[in-house]
Amino acid sequence: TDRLTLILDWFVNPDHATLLVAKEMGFFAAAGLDVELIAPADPNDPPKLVAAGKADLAISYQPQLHIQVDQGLPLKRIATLVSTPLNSLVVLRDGPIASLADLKGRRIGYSVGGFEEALLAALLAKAGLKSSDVTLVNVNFSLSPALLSGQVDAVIGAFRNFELNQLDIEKRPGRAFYVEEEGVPAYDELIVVANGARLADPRLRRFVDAMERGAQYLVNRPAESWTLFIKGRKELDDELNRRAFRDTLPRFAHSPAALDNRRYQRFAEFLKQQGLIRNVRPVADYAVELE
Amino acid sequence: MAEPASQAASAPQSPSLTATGLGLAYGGRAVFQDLALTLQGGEITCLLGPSGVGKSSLLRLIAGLGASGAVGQVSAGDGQPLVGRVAFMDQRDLLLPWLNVLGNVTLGQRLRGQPIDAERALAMLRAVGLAEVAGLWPAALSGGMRQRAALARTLMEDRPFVLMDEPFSQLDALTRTMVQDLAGRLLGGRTVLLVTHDPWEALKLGHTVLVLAGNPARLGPPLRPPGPPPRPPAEPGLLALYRVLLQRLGQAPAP
Amino acid sequence: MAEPASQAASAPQSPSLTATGLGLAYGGRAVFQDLALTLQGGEITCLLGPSGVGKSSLLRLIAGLGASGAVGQVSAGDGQPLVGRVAFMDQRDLLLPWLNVLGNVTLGQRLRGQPIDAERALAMLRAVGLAEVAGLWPAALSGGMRQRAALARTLMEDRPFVLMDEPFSQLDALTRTMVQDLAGRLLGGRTVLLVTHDPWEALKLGHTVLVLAGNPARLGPPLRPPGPPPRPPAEPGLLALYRVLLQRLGQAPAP
Amino acid sequence: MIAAARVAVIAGGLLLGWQALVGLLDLPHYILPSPTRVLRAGWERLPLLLGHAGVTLLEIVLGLLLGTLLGALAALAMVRRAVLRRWLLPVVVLSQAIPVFALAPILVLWLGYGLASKVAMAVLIIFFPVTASFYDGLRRTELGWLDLARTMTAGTRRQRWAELRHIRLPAALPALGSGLRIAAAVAPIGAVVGEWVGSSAGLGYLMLHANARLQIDLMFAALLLLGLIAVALYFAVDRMVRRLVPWQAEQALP
Amino acid sequence: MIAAARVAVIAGGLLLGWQALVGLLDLPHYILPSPTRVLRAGWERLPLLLGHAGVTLLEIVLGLLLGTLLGALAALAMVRRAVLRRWLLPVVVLSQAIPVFALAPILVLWLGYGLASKVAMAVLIIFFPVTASFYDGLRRTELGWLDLARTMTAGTRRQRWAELRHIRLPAALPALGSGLRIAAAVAPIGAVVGEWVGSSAGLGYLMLHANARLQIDLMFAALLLLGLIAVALYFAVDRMVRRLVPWQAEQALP
Ligand SMILES: Nc1ncnc2c1ncn2[C@@H]1O[C@H](COP(=O)(O)OP(=O)(O)OP(=O)(O)O)[C@@H](O)[C@H]1O
Ligand SMILES: Nc1ncnc2c1ncn2[C@@H]1O[C@H](COP(=O)(O)OP(=O)(O)OP(=O)(O)O)[C@@H](O)[C@H]1O
Ligand SMILES: [Mg+2]
Ligand SMILES: [Mg+2]
Repeated sequence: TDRLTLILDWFVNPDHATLLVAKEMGFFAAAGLDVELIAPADPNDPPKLVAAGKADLAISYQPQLHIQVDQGLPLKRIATLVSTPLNSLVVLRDGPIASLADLKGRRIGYSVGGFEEALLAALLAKAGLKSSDVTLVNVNFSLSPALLSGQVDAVIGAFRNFELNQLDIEKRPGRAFYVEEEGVPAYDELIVVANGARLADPRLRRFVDAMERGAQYLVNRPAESWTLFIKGRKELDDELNRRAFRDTLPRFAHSPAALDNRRYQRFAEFLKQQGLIRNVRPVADYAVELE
Repeated sequence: MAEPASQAASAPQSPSLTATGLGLAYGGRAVFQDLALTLQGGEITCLLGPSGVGKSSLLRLIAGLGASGAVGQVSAGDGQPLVGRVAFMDQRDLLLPWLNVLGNVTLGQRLRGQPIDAERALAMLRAVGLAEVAGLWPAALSGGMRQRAALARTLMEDRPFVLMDEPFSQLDALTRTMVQDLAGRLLGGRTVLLVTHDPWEALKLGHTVLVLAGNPARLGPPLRPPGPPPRPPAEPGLLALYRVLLQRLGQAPAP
Repeated sequence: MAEPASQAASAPQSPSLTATGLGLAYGGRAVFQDLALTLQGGEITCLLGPSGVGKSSLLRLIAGLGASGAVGQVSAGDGQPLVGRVAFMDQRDLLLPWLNVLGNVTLGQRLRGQPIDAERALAMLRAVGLAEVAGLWPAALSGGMRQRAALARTLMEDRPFVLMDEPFSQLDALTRTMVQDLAGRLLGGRTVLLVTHDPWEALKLGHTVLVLAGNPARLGPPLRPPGPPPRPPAEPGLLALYRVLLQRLGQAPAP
Repeated sequence: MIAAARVAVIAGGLLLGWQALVGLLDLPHYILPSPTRVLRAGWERLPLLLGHAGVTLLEIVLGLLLGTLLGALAALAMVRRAVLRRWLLPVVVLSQAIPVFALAPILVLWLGYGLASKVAMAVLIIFFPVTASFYDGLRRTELGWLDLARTMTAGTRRQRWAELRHIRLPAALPALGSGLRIAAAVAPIGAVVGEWVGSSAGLGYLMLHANARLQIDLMFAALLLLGLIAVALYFAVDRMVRRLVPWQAEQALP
Repeated sequence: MIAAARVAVIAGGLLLGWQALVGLLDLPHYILPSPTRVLRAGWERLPLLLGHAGVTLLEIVLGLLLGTLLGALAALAMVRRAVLRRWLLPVVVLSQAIPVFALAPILVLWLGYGLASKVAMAVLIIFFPVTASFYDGLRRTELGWLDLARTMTAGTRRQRWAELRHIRLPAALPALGSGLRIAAAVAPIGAVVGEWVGSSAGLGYLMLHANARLQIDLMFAALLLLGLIAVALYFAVDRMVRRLVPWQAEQALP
């Protein structure tokens, strides 16, 4: 078997179910791969390390990929893990904000990810507001607590499968404004990136195929999948993860290798328009469908 | 040389001081045991003894600076508590490096939050020959100058009981004579215990001379040289006393 | 009392030492200027002077421990460099608190990485009366005991040139005599400069006696008491020299 | 003048070494950009950098002042009262083990997202070295001085206070100086960590941002500026500390 | 025994105060959970916590050992060589201003995701107080002792070394002790920050993780455990440090 290192975007969580199921079910092993999953503390590091040749693969975000490539990192998307946006703007349901237009003059919390301001700008534009109409506060690690304790009126960068459930569990249900419904082109939230110079590596296609088997298993057998997910990871077995797992199930890419060129092109143009990248380059430069 | 004014110059004579049951032991070895001692009121008592016999320890005990392993009672002849009426001069100069000489000499007033009598302090410094260096840090003084500064600090304290541990040991013959005379005048009427290693000094300055010797150390019977101190060294009869002192000092070899 | 073996006991007499152009100034004020000084080979030279006149500074200069503002040349009579042939005893005892007494006495060997001659060190400690406290920390010693430990450390160094700054100032009369005699014997044949504030001590121990006095300080003409040291105090003619010394000391008042 | 020249040489040397490192190890620019790249980025964004640096500098200075004050007071309190020493010290030690993300929500809840919460976080990091060093210094006073003070103040009511004020405190100033030096060196990172509590300005915020946008050269430009502030602050405090103990002879080191 | 009882009382008092704080201020449990909640969470997940604590403890111990060693060596080097003092000190000060996220990719690139990169980060945090305190101590040697050593070693080739080994070093041990105490207190946070470099085990990892998933009670349980380790470590080092300077008289504090 061949070793393969994959750096996750964050600690192991239900977003990674496809990978964990494939690992636990032995799909990777069947493909002759011994996949090592590593959790970083900073989601910005994994793509850098793949680009530097320190790891084979990394989980990243599509918006980040555009920015990374624009900054000269030799990265290429080879698979999709979660094929819808997860990012959303979340407010408390019993709070003062019923529509995006109510954000005027409000404080909005975010955790620095790199493109939250762009998303927000698009959202605000849809509601006829400008960026200067709101105050942005970096609340770093604590989106939900900041919202719950009234320190901010809304948070951007909240994941709909997580923060909404968190708020629910705390009996202060929230409301999400889904970015793709509010003027932001749809995109793949989580993708797998590889070093562009190493695409010929035969392990990669085997990896993506095993991922696909994991995805299929996941939709077919959600209950068994949950058991596999928490196997040996007891700290993950709680109410929040159970709910998040359920809510993420429909969002996993069923055909991880498939690439929609137009979708990537559209999103690149959006980012260019928001000033986050300097050039819109051909999709083939940074996203491929492996042979 | 100008004489610093002593506030107690016309004060009544200080009471006597009695210490009993004084004892000190380190790790089972007794330095001294059950010593008793009386300092006559208003007089200077000189204490001699071989090096390491326990003179400094005894002085510290009387000053109320007991170590662990030290016992004893000390009381004043007037029945008042001793606390706050003792000036103590250690064998080391113990000048504070962050105060200049004048600051060190006025340390007592500083510590007690009293107004600082710089004039009297300067007069005192002048008397011990340190007027010119009043503004220097102690680190810039020679050994003997440090000792004189410590002496000035002690005399500034102006207290009825004065305990001094080898106050003139680092001074040359002339400076010593000058400073001895000064101390003799300023200490007049006070109850003083002065440790010295120089028998002639003891015979010159002391109303009474005591010798601490032996192991454990014992006090010999008090010697009272004739006439009032300060006595000129040529005084007849002193040589005989000097021989007695030497003989008593030699009773036990230094440890 | 057992005599510690001196490796140089039968060594040839040490060469003389000549210092010229010695000068020292602090902040514009000269302590001394352009002093010249010769120590006769194999002899003990005693240096007297009022407190603060610059004796210690002079000693440090000769020992090669110049301060900023110090100038001068020092050379040995045999033309060899002086470096590494001088033992120096400071006015303070400078015992290291983290070594016990024995450790302090063998400090030189420790520093030079030589094998430690504990036997000789113990003999030396016995000679100065500290055998019993060889294992104690310096903090547990009395002032005089510390000084004797420092003396033992200096004598352990066994060097042709020895510079000592008031080595006996904290000792009682008897211990002092004992230690003086010891030093006199162990220093025989070496070139020694000994600072003291006791004219009698100088007259007892010194082949030559020098007086440093004045402002800036000058050295008086060398005085050579009759006969070889150590001299008994009753030696005729010494009293006259004592008077001369006192008179020279008094040439300038202490600053 | 010589000091300034030396600093310039050091800076030049470091930059050269950095360039060599990048060149020799062939480090990609998104891991460690070359100094030329960083300097160019810094120069282009100078107004932005200086704006954020101003915010951080304010936090550093406030944190250092408050941290020193609190640290010195805690040390004095521990020396004066046995009860405080026994109960406060473990709590103080404990406080050093709390990571920023555990404290951040509480700080923000009480102090908001403004300057206060950042300064509080910085103070938490800065005060400890001051407390620990100063306390050690206060404990290690020469016993002879204390005895002397005791005989001089015996019978008065100000005994303890006088001892502390006139003996222990000045004797502990060199130790306080050591603590202040450490505090000065960690103050910049204290302020940066404070900015993680939640912020919208400051070099730490800028670095987080640049890092997320893969503008690694901008991040290192900010880091460079922070480093400059750190070194300048350290040597300023060092100089001040030397003034604090003017009686202490400077040693001629080889 | 008395010490153990005291620690128990302190712990109880802190927990009570914490409970009171939560109750009085009506703090929501996702900001500061009540101690009962935390203790329950801790008890339920004890094996998990202990497993992660083991990892962190290893990092702490390694970080402390290496940090102390490096710090002491840096201080010694700076005292021995003027050139090092001039050039190393600013670099050392600079190193304290680098936030973990700037360094993490470089560390991972060189040292991988294993123990090494975490320990390296912890060492970076731990070594500075040791260097600074020890260096200060080494500089402040009593000049008389140095003069004495100079006359004793003049003409030999080991002069500098002997002075350092036999005079400066032992004289600086109390200062080194101060530095070690600070190092011990910051070692736990050093290890936690080290775990931010990227890890899949350790209390820092667990805390970040629990925090991100709003398992605040688990996070505080881990924090409590970390605090226990910190306090135990501090007092162990404190005791060791006292042994380091047996000649120093213990002062009777009020
Ligand atoms: N740093 C300094 N600044 C100013 N004056 C200084 C400094 N250091 C020493 N002195 C002066 O130098 C003079 C000589 O001092 P030194 O220690 O040599 O005297 P000494 O003759 O040994 O006196 P003693 O017998 O009291 O030991 C003193 O007057 C002293 O005040
Ligand atoms: N901590 C200690 N442990 C053991 N012995 C000690 C300790 N402290 C003091 N001693 C002993 O107590 C004795 C008395 O010391 P003290 O200082 O009183 O002597 P002294 O008569 O003043 O001598 P000197 O004339 O040399 O100053 C000494 O023999 C000393 O060794
Ligand atoms: Mg004594
Ligand atoms: Mg002198």
